[in-house]
Amino acid sequence: MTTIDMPAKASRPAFNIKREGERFALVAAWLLLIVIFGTLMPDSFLSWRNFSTMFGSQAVLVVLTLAIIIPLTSGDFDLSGASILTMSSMLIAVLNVKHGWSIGPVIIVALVSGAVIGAINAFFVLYFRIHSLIVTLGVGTFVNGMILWVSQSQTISGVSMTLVEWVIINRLFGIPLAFFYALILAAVIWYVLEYTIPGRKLLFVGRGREVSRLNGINVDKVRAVSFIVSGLIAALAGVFYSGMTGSADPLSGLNLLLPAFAAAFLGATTISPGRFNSFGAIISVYFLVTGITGLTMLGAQAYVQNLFYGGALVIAVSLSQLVRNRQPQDFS
Amino acid sequence: MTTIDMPAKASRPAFNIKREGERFALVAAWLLLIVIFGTLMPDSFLSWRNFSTMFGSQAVLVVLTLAIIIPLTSGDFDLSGASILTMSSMLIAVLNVKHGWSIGPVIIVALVSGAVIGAINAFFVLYFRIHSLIVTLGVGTFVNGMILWVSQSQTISGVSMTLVEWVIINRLFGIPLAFFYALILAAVIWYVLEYTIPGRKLLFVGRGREVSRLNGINVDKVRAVSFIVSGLIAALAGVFYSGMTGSADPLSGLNLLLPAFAAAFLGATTISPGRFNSFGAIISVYFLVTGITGLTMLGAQAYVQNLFYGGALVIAVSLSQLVRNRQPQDFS
Amino acid sequence: QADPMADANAIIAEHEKMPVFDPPGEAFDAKACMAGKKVLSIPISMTIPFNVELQKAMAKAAAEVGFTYTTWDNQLKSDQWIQGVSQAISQKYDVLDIAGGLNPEWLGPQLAEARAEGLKITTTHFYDVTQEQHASVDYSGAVDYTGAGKLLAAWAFAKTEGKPNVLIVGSSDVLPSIPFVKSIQDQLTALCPECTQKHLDVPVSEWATKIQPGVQSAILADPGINFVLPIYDSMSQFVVPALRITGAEGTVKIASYNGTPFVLDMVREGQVHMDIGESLGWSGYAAVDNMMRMLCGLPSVKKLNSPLLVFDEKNIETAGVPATFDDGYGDAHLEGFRKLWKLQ
Amino acid sequence: MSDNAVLQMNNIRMRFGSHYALKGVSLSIRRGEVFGLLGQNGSGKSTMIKVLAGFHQPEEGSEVILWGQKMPLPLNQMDIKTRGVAFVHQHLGLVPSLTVVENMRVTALGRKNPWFVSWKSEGQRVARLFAEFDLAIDPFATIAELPPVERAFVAIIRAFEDLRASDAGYGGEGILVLDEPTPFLPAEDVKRLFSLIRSIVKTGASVVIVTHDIDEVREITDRVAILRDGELVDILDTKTSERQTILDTIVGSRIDAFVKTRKAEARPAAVTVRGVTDGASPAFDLDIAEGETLGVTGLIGSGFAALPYLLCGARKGAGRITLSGQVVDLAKITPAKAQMMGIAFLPGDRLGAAGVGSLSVTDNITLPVLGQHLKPLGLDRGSMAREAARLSEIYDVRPPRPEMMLGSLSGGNQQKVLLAKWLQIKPKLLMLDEPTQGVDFGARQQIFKALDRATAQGTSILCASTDNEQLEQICDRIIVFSKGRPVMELKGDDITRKAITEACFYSDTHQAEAAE
Ligand SMILES: Nc1ncnc2c1ncn2[C@@H]1O[C@H](COP(=O)(O)OP(=O)(O)OP(=O)(O)O)[C@@H](O)[C@H]1O
Ligand SMILES: Nc1ncnc2c1ncn2[C@@H]1O[C@H](COP(=O)(O)OP(=O)(O)OP(=O)(O)O)[C@@H](O)[C@H]1O
Ligand SMILES: [Mg+2]
Ligand SMILES: [Mg+2]
Repeated sequence: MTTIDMPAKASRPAFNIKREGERFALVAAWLLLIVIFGTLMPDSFLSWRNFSTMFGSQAVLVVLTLAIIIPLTSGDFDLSGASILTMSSMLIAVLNVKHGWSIGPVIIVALVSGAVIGAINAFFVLYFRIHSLIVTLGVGTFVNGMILWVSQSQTISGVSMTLVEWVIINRLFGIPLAFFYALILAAVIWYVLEYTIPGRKLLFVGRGREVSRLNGINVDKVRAVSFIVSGLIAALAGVFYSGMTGSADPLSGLNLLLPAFAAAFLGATTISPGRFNSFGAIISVYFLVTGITGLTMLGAQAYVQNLFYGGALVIAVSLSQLVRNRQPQDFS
Repeated sequence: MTTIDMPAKASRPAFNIKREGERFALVAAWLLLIVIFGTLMPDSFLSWRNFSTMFGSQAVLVVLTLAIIIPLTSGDFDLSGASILTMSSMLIAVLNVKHGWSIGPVIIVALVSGAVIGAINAFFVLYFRIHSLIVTLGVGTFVNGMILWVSQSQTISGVSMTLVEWVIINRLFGIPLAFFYALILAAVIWYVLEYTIPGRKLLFVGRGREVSRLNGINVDKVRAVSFIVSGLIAALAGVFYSGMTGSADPLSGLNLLLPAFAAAFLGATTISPGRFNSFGAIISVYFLVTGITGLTMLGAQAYVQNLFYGGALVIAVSLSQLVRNRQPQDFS
Repeated sequence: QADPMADANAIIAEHEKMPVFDPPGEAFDAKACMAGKKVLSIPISMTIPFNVELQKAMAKAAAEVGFTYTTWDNQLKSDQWIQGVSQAISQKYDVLDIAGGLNPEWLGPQLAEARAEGLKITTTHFYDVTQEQHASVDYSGAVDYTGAGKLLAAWAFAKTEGKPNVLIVGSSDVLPSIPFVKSIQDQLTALCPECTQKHLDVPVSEWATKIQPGVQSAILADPGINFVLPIYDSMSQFVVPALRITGAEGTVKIASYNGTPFVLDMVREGQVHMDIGESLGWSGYAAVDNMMRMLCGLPSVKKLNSPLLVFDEKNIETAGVPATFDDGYGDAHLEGFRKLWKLQ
Repeated sequence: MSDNAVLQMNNIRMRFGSHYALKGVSLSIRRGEVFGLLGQNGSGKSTMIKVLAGFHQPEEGSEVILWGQKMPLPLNQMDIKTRGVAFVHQHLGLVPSLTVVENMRVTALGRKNPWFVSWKSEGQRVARLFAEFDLAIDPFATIAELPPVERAFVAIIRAFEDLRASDAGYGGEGILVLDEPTPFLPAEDVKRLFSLIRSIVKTGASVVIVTHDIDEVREITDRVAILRDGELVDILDTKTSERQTILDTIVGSRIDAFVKTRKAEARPAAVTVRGVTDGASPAFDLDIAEGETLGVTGLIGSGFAALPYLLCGARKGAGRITLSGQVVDLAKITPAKAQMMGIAFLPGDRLGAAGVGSLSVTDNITLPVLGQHLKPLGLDRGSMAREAARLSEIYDVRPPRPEMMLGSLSGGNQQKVLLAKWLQIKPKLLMLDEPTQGVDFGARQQIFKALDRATAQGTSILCASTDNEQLEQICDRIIVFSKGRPVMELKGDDITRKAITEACFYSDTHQAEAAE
């Protein structure tokens, strides 16, 4: 056994067609959808306005998906994300509209509320050692009750135009700023998960709690931080939500829960297959919404949207599994 | 190597106060709730009519929870259960009311539809090796689309009174028959999981896929059967649903998804702690509904129900964790 | 003090006769001023039968007049609504209609943008006649929920020989529910100040899980309840099982509003005592009428011209077997609107 | 092919992806023999066994002939089992969170009615079965509660019972296949296992056994087949073959056993441990010198195995540890704190506690040194990959492709990776728990050399093991435990395999006498 010089083959094979195929299958499917709808409706579908609206209006879902990716990476489910989003947007509306607070402090309160709910999740999961699924389901339901109470079940409109402007009215290349915020956040999360030590620790904790503990990672701290950050980002999604609509209602945000999970899991089949990853999540969101938008523009009935959504989800994942020879997906 | 007498420790200590405490903590919490509300409202709450109403009206949720317990035991999530339920009740309404089929064949068609959807879940999960969460989410959404299409987005009323009678009008001890069906089903599932080899194989597969395969268990078959049986039971829940309401609408059954998961996980802390179990699920459902009913009778507003539901869920599990010294819950 | 029973019966009688067409304003040449115009309507969700039928009627009316009418199919998702507004702007529509329960406040910034691009905004079948429309809206086809509320209260009073004990099932997250419930409450109080009434408030998304247990609990807590008034009749499918399971079916009656076909079927089968119908065919025409008035420079109508009609065991067969959204009201409106729009 | 072959496997070809794990291997097992299957890590032994078990489906053209009858492909797992082939797989194949009786019964043969099981009477039956083998394992204990030896016994007895319940079992025949059953077992249990095997063979059954322990091979087997890179190299008659011949055939070239030059001179203690206890057994003290390799051993259950876990805070305990002047309370120490002090610990459970199987070798190996790869712009993935490749090369990880998942390496190579992970940080104290369990002869020597180089650079090593050969090869000093505390110390030339074995037993009986 001698120390020898670096062998050339130690660095990755430069290009692996199969692996790249796996990574970009969903992107290809997305482009295909665009081509199809573009051919059918060259004027309306291919307009920049259509794309910019699509990009802008999905920013909320993207951010929520990013929020749940973090605990998913560290091995926990967070079903309270949509409730936190709604709570945050409702707090903004109530404090800003009803109590006349200025928007800056209101946003801070909203973000803090998200972090606090995340901390509550973390407390129950970690102190009592309860499965995250049941804790976040319970806490989420509790938060839903709080929202109804805070809002008296009412929609509150008239949220500060400053917020609205900075979220959806001001644009870059015609796309509302919200999209770029989501993009920046995705890049930050990507960077943190891939290129920082805390990000690596998160991944290790998700893949092996006991291994991580024995390797000197403070597992409870990592999981707690991941819940809190997830709450914070979900609350940020709520800020965008109220900026997007200029209002808050106690319920519609809750519908984003399942789409966010769908996007997170679909996203884990692309870009960095086998890992929950932020750009994969973005692509999943836009892949699905492109299909829905195209169908709506074609005048398809509501049920066709469900058929597409469910069908596309399953088929997209199936195809990506075919590309990787149907190796089981392993997120743990 | 000599044959010696049976060692004394081979049979477990007959009675272990801690273990029994753990097993019956939730039952105690339930009784406590009854005592509290009974003291506050001795006449209305403690009436047999109130209890028979509670027992009868939650039978659908109980059956749906039993449906998802089966794949949970074998290590899979089934998010399509509520969609199957809705599909089944819609098929009953459409075929019975619109097409005038008699109720017997209609029920069979509904049950078959559930089994078929379960088989589709199984196909994608097992053939393509996709995570069950994403498959059942996708298939569930697809089925929702099918429901909208079949029903033309309409609520259909006027389902055969024979069904309604056998579900909710005919009674035993004043309790609608639906409750007893659910009870019988729970007993059957309990028996199969606890006292038969196929049941134990299910558990084995849930706890260790590779190990089960090494031991000669046909893991794919077991998982496929568990999806199909789950679909079948969810469809049965749909039969009860249309018997309960005498009608079917394309959306409202879907709201039962999260409550069913909550009950399944809460139920896994009681009776047979650490394992998803049918009587635990029943007790969870009735524990939660007792609280809600009591609060509603006291005149609490709608949001209080959410607060109770979420809070009780988390606190009940926390208490049961305290009893067992906060050992982590391990469902795998 | 007048006789409350007479008052109640008067209110009921007024809505039991076959509706007649009552022109909502002056006649105008719709074809002329609508030529080349485009209307896009965003309903709250096309998974709600009510919206599906309303949209059908509006599309039919538009086809008669001959202008472009598009429905933005969606499923209760805010991003889809936003996309719809964007579509209206980019495809140069003239009118953006927010229909069937969608609250314009949920689309504040988007509607502002649409307006800035020159679109006119209308709401259809959303506000109650007593409510102010939101600043972002030009014309509203307001609905007489208050009138329906009075009618429900009168019905409960009259059919219990003046001793109503009422459970109102409301849903205050839907904006017009608030004046609707209030008008029931006020009318009941006016008719019978000492009578008991209770309000069960259930948000729309929780109807399926909360109405049935809520009604059950209320009935068990107060066995004297003799009328349940779900303000939207789709709630009935959860009220009926609650009555059945508590053994109150028959003694506790249901009266409601909307004229949804499956509930009319339930009236025919005796499960629901009365349903206030509102012809969606009629409403659709009335909504289009109001929209065209806006484009033709005429003043808005105060109240959507779509009469309320009582359906009970006496006249339920006229609604069709199985019932439809449109039968039983006669077709005075078709004739009437065609004349009004100078189509014939 | 011999005519009294009970099992023939002809031209077995098995492919994973593009890689052939078995390239046409043919074997035949005779009636009543003990047949050894040898080879380096990853040579295809387990794959061969899993093909026989019907777990892996071999390629067309492969043939399995059992009792003279050709088995149709794909092989049916239950079919193989009912015909009297019973398996103890490499990692035992038990579900840790379920009870012994559940593990014993779920797939067992010979049950009359699968639709009713009385767990109580099954438990009694299982207890009686254990009693037959002189074991007192609670049938209702979960597997996770059992020590590794008892787990191994559960798996072995389960296979044994399968054999008895199978069709072949009536005639007293059958084939028992054991894939590395011994690494969990201390010497005296290996003896018991072997006497069990001999008694099975006497009834006419055959046994196939995989092991890396050459002495075990020589003791128990009649013939051995040697695999290398998925090919059959040779079949040797054990009685007539030299120990070294077998070893050399396995490796393919001559490999000498690593011989340590023991450091006998007294050196100052680098690590002092005072009053360490797990709370149940009496407290004791311990010193390790700089560069010293201290072995701790004893019978299973004697408490030596817990020591490394206590010292790094992986398990709750009490006491004090002093390391380069720093004194730390063992009640408060955590793995993170221990690591900061320069203590590294490599647990025995490779994929459950030491490394993450679903992450790459690079990710695993760089975990403790991420700080070194932190550039202003974040982690330098390139340098991480290069470093991992460098370490793979140094520690001879095969294949040297650090982008592979750790879990897809063979056990021995996983161990090399995990050892490299800790050795690169040059810990002051390296603690090992069964460091070469299931590792082949050649790889063991490589690991030993790597450990020796570390001690030369000043690392102290604490090695907990029941593998006497390993202890003899690497330790400067050995402490033998009994009943939770150290009872004997072996040093210098006293350290021999025999002496260690004797010490384990002697100290146990001696203590028992003293207690009386
Ligand atoms: N599930 C699998 N997928 C892909 N390759 C595999 C798989 N199992 C085994 N292999 C490959 O098959 C080859 C032989 O592995 P096998 O497990 O048979 O080795 P072994 O001889 O049992 O080694 P050891 O002595 O370490 O137990 C290895 O090189 C490995 O790469
Ligand atoms: N899932 C897998 N994917 C790819 N290769 C694998 C996989 N599993 C095993 N291998 C390959 O199979 C070979 C043998 O693996 P295995 O674990 O069977 O070795 P082993 O002989 O049991 O080794 P050890 O004695 O060290 O435990 C390794 O070289 C490894 O690369
Ligand atoms: Mg092996
Ligand atoms: Mg191995």
